[in-house]
Amino acid sequence: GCGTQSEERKTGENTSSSGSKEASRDGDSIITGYTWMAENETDAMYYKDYEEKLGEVTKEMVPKDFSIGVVSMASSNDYWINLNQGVKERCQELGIEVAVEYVEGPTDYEQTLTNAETLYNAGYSAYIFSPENETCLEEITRKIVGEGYPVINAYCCEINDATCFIGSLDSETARMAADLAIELLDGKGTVAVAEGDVAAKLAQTRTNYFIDRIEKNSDIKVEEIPAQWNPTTARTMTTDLLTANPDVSFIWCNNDDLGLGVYEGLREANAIDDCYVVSMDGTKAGLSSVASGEVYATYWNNPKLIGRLSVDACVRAAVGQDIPRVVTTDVELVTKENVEDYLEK
Amino acid sequence: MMERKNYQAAASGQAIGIKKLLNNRLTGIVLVLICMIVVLSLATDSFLTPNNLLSIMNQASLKGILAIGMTFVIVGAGIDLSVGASMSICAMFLADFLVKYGFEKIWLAVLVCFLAGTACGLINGLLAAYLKLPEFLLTMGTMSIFRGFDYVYTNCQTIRGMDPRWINFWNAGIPWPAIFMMALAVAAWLVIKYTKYGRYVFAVGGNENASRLSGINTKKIKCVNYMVMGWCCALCAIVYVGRMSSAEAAAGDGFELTAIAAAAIGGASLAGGRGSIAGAVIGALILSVLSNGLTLLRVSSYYQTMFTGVIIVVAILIDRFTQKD
Amino acid sequence: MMERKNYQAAASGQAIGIKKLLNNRLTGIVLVLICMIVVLSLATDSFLTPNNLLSIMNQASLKGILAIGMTFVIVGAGIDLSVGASMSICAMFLADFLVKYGFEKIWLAVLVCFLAGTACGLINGLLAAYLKLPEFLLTMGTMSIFRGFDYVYTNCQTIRGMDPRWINFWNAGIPWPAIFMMALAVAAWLVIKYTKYGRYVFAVGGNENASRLSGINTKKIKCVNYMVMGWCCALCAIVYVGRMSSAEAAAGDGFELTAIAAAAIGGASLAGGRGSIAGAVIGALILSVLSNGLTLLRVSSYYQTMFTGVIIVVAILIDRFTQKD
Amino acid sequence: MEHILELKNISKSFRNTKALDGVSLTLYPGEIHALLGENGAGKSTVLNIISGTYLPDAGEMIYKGEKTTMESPMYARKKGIVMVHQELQLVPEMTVYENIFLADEIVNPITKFIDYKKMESKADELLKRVDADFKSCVSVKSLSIAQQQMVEIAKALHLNSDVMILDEPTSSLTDKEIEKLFVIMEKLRAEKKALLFVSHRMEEIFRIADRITIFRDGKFIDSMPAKGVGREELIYKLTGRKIQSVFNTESLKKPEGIALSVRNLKDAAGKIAGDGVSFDLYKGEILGFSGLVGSGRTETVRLIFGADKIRSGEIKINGNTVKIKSIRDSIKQGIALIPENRKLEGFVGTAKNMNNIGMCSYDRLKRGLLFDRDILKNAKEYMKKLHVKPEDPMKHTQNLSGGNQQKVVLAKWLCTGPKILIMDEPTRGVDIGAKEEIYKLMNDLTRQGVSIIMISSELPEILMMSNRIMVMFEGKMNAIINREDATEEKILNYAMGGTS
Ligand SMILES: Nc1ncnc2c1ncn2[C@@H]1O[C@H](COP(=O)(O)OP(=O)(O)OP(=O)(O)O)[C@@H](O)[C@H]1O
Ligand SMILES: Nc1ncnc2c1ncn2[C@@H]1O[C@H](COP(=O)(O)OP(=O)(O)OP(=O)(O)O)[C@@H](O)[C@H]1O
Ligand SMILES: [Mg+2]
Ligand SMILES: [Mg+2]
Repeated sequence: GCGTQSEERKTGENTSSSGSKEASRDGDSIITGYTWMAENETDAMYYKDYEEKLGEVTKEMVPKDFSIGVVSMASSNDYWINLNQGVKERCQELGIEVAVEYVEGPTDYEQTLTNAETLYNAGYSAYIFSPENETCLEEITRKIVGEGYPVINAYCCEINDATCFIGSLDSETARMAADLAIELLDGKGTVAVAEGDVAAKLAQTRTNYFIDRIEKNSDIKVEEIPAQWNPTTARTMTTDLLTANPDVSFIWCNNDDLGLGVYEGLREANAIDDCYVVSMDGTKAGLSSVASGEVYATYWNNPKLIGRLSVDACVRAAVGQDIPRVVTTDVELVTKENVEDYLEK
Repeated sequence: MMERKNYQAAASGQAIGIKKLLNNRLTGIVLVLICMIVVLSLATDSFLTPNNLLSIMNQASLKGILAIGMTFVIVGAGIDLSVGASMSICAMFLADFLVKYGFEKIWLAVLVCFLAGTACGLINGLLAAYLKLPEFLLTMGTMSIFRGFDYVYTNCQTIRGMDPRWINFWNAGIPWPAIFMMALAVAAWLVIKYTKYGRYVFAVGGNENASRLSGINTKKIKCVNYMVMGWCCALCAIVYVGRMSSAEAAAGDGFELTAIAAAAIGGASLAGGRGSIAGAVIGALILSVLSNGLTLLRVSSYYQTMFTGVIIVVAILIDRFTQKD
Repeated sequence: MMERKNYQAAASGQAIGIKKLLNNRLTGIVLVLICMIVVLSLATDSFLTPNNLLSIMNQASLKGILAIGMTFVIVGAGIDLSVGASMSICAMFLADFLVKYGFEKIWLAVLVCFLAGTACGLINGLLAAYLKLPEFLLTMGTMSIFRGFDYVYTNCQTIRGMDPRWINFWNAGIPWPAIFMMALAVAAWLVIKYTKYGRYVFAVGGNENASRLSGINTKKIKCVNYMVMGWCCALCAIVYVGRMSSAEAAAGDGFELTAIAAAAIGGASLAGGRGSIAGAVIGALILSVLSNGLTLLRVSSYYQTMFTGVIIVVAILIDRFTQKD
Repeated sequence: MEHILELKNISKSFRNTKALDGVSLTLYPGEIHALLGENGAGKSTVLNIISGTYLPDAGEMIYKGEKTTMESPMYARKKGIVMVHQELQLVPEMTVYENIFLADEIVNPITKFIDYKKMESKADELLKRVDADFKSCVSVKSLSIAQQQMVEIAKALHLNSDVMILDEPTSSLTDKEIEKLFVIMEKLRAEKKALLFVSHRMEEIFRIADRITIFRDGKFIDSMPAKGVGREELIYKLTGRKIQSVFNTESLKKPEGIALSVRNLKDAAGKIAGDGVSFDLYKGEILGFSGLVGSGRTETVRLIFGADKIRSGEIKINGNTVKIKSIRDSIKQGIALIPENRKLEGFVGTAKNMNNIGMCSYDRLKRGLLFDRDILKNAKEYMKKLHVKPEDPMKHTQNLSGGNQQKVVLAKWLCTGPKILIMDEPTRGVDIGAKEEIYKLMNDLTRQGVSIIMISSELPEILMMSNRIMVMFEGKMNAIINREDATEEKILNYAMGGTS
C-alpha cells in the first residue's frame, strides 16, 4: 500500500511504531537531546475526531473585532502560500481580520522573531506561527500565551508553549517515505536524502526520521545531498553523487523544489530511469512534475486545510473551548495514478 | 551702520549654521529616518506605541552592534563577510556554557564568548593585515569555515534550555539590547574620536601608504579593526542568545549584509576613510523601522521585498543630494 | 666560446620564460586548479571520467558566465550584488514566454530574456554611473527590487512545462552550457583585449579621474559595464532554464557571491583596474571542481561547508605567494 | 666633524630594475646636502632606504656612530629621521592639523584622549612658521598641491628631528614659497640639523646647498662642496653629456592669427573673480601663465579644457565660437591638457606605459580592432623621443620614477597631435636634461604651428620659453607682458597684485 495511510494512525499516540525517540544519526553528540515531540504527545487528536467533538466554528462564535496575525516561513515557497491561502479564506468566511508576514529566507530566524514582535505590538487577538526552527519564537509565544492570547502552531516545527500544534507530523511522513523506499527497493541498494538547511529543525526532522527508519528496517545504504533548500545546488550535487555512487536508486527530497532540482541532476547523470525521486509538499510545480512522470511521488498534507483548522483553533481557543495540544492531519501519497485528484484541489 | 552690520553678521551666522547642517554627512539619512517615522506615525495606529518603539530599538540593536564593528572595518578600508558566522560561533559557545555550567558561571560563558569573538577576529585580522589577502574573498572563506565549525560543534542541533534567570533577565521589559547597543555606540564613538587608535583607523583607511610613512603600524591597526569586529560579534551574540533564548547553528545567516548595509547607509564608504558610529546606529534604525513599518502597513510580502530595495535606493539618493562634494 | 654563449643565452631565455610564467597573474590559480585535479584524480575513481569532467564544465558554466560579466563590473571598480536576482528575472521571462508561446516562438522568449537583462543592467548602470550612488548599497537595493518583482510576477509559482524539444536540446549529451560559456569567454576576451571599450574599462577602473581627463566618457563606460553584466545574466538565465527545465522565483539566490568569488579568485581586484576573463573562468572552474570533489570524496555535509572555506583561503594564499609586487 | 649618517655600498633592486648599485653618501650635522641626478637615478630610492620605507638589498648604514638598518618608517622617526616624500603622502579626508600630527597626536596627559584644541592651535603656529595662507582646520582635499606641500613641510618640521629629508619639496611651489622654505632650512641648519634634499632646479642648488652628491643610473658619481662648482661642470657630471640651454628662438617672429581667444571666462564654482579671464593665444606662440600659488591658473585652463563647468564667457578657436561642454569636445577641437597632479590626474596606476601613452589615441591606433602591436609601437616611439627611462612600454607607470612618470603623461598627449597644448607645470620633477628635451619639443611644436599655454611656477623657465607672459592674481588676469619687456621683478610685482 502506497495509498493513504492515515486511517491507521488517527492520533499521534500509536505512531511511534519504530520506537525511535532518538532520531538523530549520532545520539550522543546531541547537546540538548531535543527530538520531535509532537508525536509523543498524549494530549493529541485526529482532526476529524476533534471537529466532531467540538463542533463546527461558526461566524456567530467569533468574538467582536477578532483578528489574527500570522508569521510564516519562506515567502517564495508555494506550500506556504497555499497554507496561508487557507488561513485567508477561512478568515474571510468568518469575518476575521488577518495579517500574514513571511520571512524571505527560511533561515532568517531573527527576522522571524522581528515579524512576530511587530505583529504582537500591533495587537492581534490570536496568532498563527509556522517557524522553520521553533526556538526563535519560543519566548514570545510564552509571553503571548501568558497574556491569554492563543498562539496556534500551524505545521512546521513545534513550539513548546503554543496553544496547539495543527498539521501532519513530518516524522511520520519521513517514515512513510522510508517505508516506500524499502518497498520499492526490496530492502537493498542505496538511497539518498536531499536535505534542506542542515541546521534547520524542519529539514532535520524530514531527514533524520527517514534515515532512522531505513537503517533500522533494512540494509539500504544512505547518502546525503546537502542542498541548503537550493534546487540548483541539489541538481549539481545529485549529478556528482551519481558519479560517485551510481547505485543510488531512490532520493528522498525535503521539499518539492529540491525534487525538481534532483530530477534535473538525474537527467544529466543519465539516471532518470533507474532512480525514484520522492518529495513532499505537493506544490503546484511538484504535482505537475508527478503528473508528467518526472518526480515519482510527493506527499501532500492539504495545506489549505491546515490553514483553515488553524483559524478555527484560534477562535476555539479564544472562546474557551478545550482544544488538545496536538491536532493531527493526514498525509497522502501522490503518484501518477492519483495526481489528477490533487491537481484540481 | 553698526546695526546693519550686526544684522548681517547674525544672518550670515544663521546661514553658516544651516550650511553646516546641510554639509553634515548625517543630515540626509536623519532626514530619511524622520520622514519614515512621520509617515508611519500618521499611517498606522500602532507604530507610535511605547511597546513598538521599544521593539524597534531592540530589533535594531543586533544590526546596530554589528554595524558599529563593521564601521571600524569599513572605515579602515576592509570588509568582513564572516560576521554572521562569527556571531553564530560566539552565540553557540555562550549558550553551550550557559547550559552546561549553569547561570552561576555566567562569567565563564561570557568570557568564552568574547574569546571566541577575539579568535574569529584575529584569524581574519592576521590573514588580512599581515598576509595581505584580499579581504572580500578571505572573509568569504572564513565565513564558510566558521559556519562549518559551528555545524560540527553543535552537530546542527539548537542549543536550548537556558536558565530561567537568564530568560527573565531579557524578558523583564527593560530594553537591554538597546541599552547594550547605545553603551557600545558611546564607547565606540569615544574610541573613534578621542583615541589615537581611532584616528589611525581613519588615516589607514584614507591613505594606507601615507599612514605607514607617517609611522603608523598600519598592519596592527587593520588587524585590531577585525578584532574590534570580533568583540562586537561577541556582544551581538549575547544579545542574540538573550533575544532567542537559544542558539541555532544557522544563527546570524545573512547578518553580514545587513551590517554592511547599515554602516554604509550611515555614510561609511567602502573605499575606506569615511564613516561614523552615529551613522551606523541610524542606518540600523532605518532598516529596522523599514521592516517594522512594512509589516504594520500590511504590505504584502512580495511587495515588502521590493519596497525594502526601493527605500534603500531612495535613502542613498536623498543622502546623495543633501550633500555635495 | 660561441657555444658557451649560446648555451647561456638559451639558459637565460629559459629563465626569462619561467620568470615570466611566475610573474603571470594566473599562474597561482592555475596551480591551485591543477593541484586539485591531481589530488582528486588520485583520490577517487570517478573524477577523471569523461562524464564527470563534462558535468563539471556544465556546472561551472553558470558561475563562469556570471563571473565573466562580473569581471567587467569589478575591473571597472564597481560591484553588482543584484546579479542573482537579475538572472532570476531573465529566467522567469524566458521560461514564461517559452511556456506561453511555445517552442516555435523561442526567438521571442530569448529576445525578452535579453531585454530583461538589459533593463536590469541599465537600471543599475544609470544609477551607479550617472547619479554616482555607492554601488554596493545600490545593487543591494536593486537586488531586493528585482527579487520582489520576480515574486510579484510569478506569484512565487515555479514556471514549468517546457517543450520537450527544449528539454531534449539541453539533455542530448552536448555540453551546451560549457560551449556557451566558452563562446562568451572568447567574445569577452576579444572585447577586453581588442576594443577601445575594453581598454577603457581598465582605465576607468584604475583611475577614474585620470580617465575622465583623458577624454574618456567614464560614466558611459561604467554604465555599459552594468549592461554587459545584464547580458551575461540573460545568457546565464538561458543556461539555467536549460539545466533546470524550469524557473523558480527564488532562482539564482546567492549567485552574486559565487560570481564575485570566481572573478576575484581569478585575480580581479575589487579596487578596480585589474582582472581577466581567463581568470574568471578558471575561478569558476575551481569552485566547481571543489564542490564536485567534496561530493565525490563523500565529505560529510558539515565538513563540506568548512572545507569550501579552507580551500578558498588556501587558494588565495597560494595566489598571494606565487606573485610578489 | 663627526658625520651623523653614512651609507656604504647600498644596493637595491625592484624585480628586474637595479635602482641602486653600491652607492655611498655621508651626511653631517649642520649642513644642507643636495642629492642630484637625472630622473630615475635612484635618489628617491636611497632616501626611502634612509627613512625606512624600503629595506636595502645590500650595504650598510651607520647612523650616529652605530650600524643600523631602518626597518620601518616608524623606527626611523623614533631615531630622529623624517622625510617629506616626492609624492604627497597625506590623508585627503582628514583636516590639516590631523595630518600634521598624524602618528604623533597630542593627548591629554591624564585621560589620554586626543586634544583637538591643542593640536589645532599648534598646527596653526606651524603653518604660520611656513607662512601658509590657510587655516589648519580645513580638510586636506580642499587644498591645492602647493598648499598640500606646505602641509607636508609643516608636518616634518614639528617633529624636530635630527635628519630631515626633503624629496623635491620645491617642485610644486612658486618662488615666494620656496624662499620661505629656504629661510626655514637655513634656520634648521643653524640648529645643527642635517638636511638632505633633492631638486632639479640648478639655481636652488647654488642658492642653498653646502654639499652636493651626484648619482647617475643608480651609481655614485661624485660628492663635493657646493662652493666653486660651475653650472656647466655640474650638469656634465649629472648627465654625462654636454647640455645646451634651449631658448624659444621663435620669440622674435611676429605671430600670425589667433588660435584661441577667451573672453570673460568664469567658472561655476566662483574661483575666478571679477569679469572673468580674457586673453588671446596666437598661432605658434608659447603663452606663459605666471602667478602665485592659488592664483587660479589651473582653474582657468581646466575651464578651457572642459574639465570643469563653465558659468559664462566665450571661447573662440581659429575665430569660431565653440561650445566646450566636455573634455571630448575640447579634444576634438585639438586641445590637450597636461594636468599638474600626474598621480591623481595624469595616468592610470594599474596600467602599463603603453596603455597610458596610447589612452587618448586609440581612435587613431585602431584598425577596426585595437592591436597591442600598434599600441606598443606608438608607445616605444614616444618613449624614445622623450628619453623615458627605462624605455620599457610593458612596465607599469606607477613603478617609474617621478620625472619619468611626467614624461609618460607628456607622451600621452603629444601623440594625440594637439593644435593647442596646455601644459600645467610640465617640467615638475623633470631633470635638467629632460627639461631641455621638453623645451626643444615645445619649440618643434610651435614651429609646426601648435600653440602652447605653459603654466609654470619657475620664473626662469617662463622667461626663457614664453613669447608673452600672462600674470594672474587672485583669480584675475593682472597683466600680459611681452617677453622683451619681462623681468623677474616685473612678473613678481604683477603676481603680488601690483599694477605696473
Ligand atoms: N616600486 C618600484 N617598483 C619598480 N621599480 C621602481 C620602483 N620604485 C623605483 N623604481 C625604479 O627605480 C629606479 C630609481 O627610481 P627613483 O624613484 O629612485 O628615481 P629618482 O632618482 O628619484 O628619479 P626622479 O628624479 O624622477 O624622482 C627607476 O628606474 C624606477 O623605475
Ligand atoms: N579640488 C579643489 N577643491 C577645492 N579647492 C581647490 C581645488 N583645487 C584648487 N582649489 C583652490 O582653488 C584656488 C585656485 O587654485 P588653482 O589650482 O587654480 O591655482 P593655481 O594658480 O593653478 O596655483 P597652483 O600653482 O597651486 O597650481 C586655490 O586657492 C585652491 O585652494
Ligand atoms: Mg624621485
Ligand atoms: Mg595649478
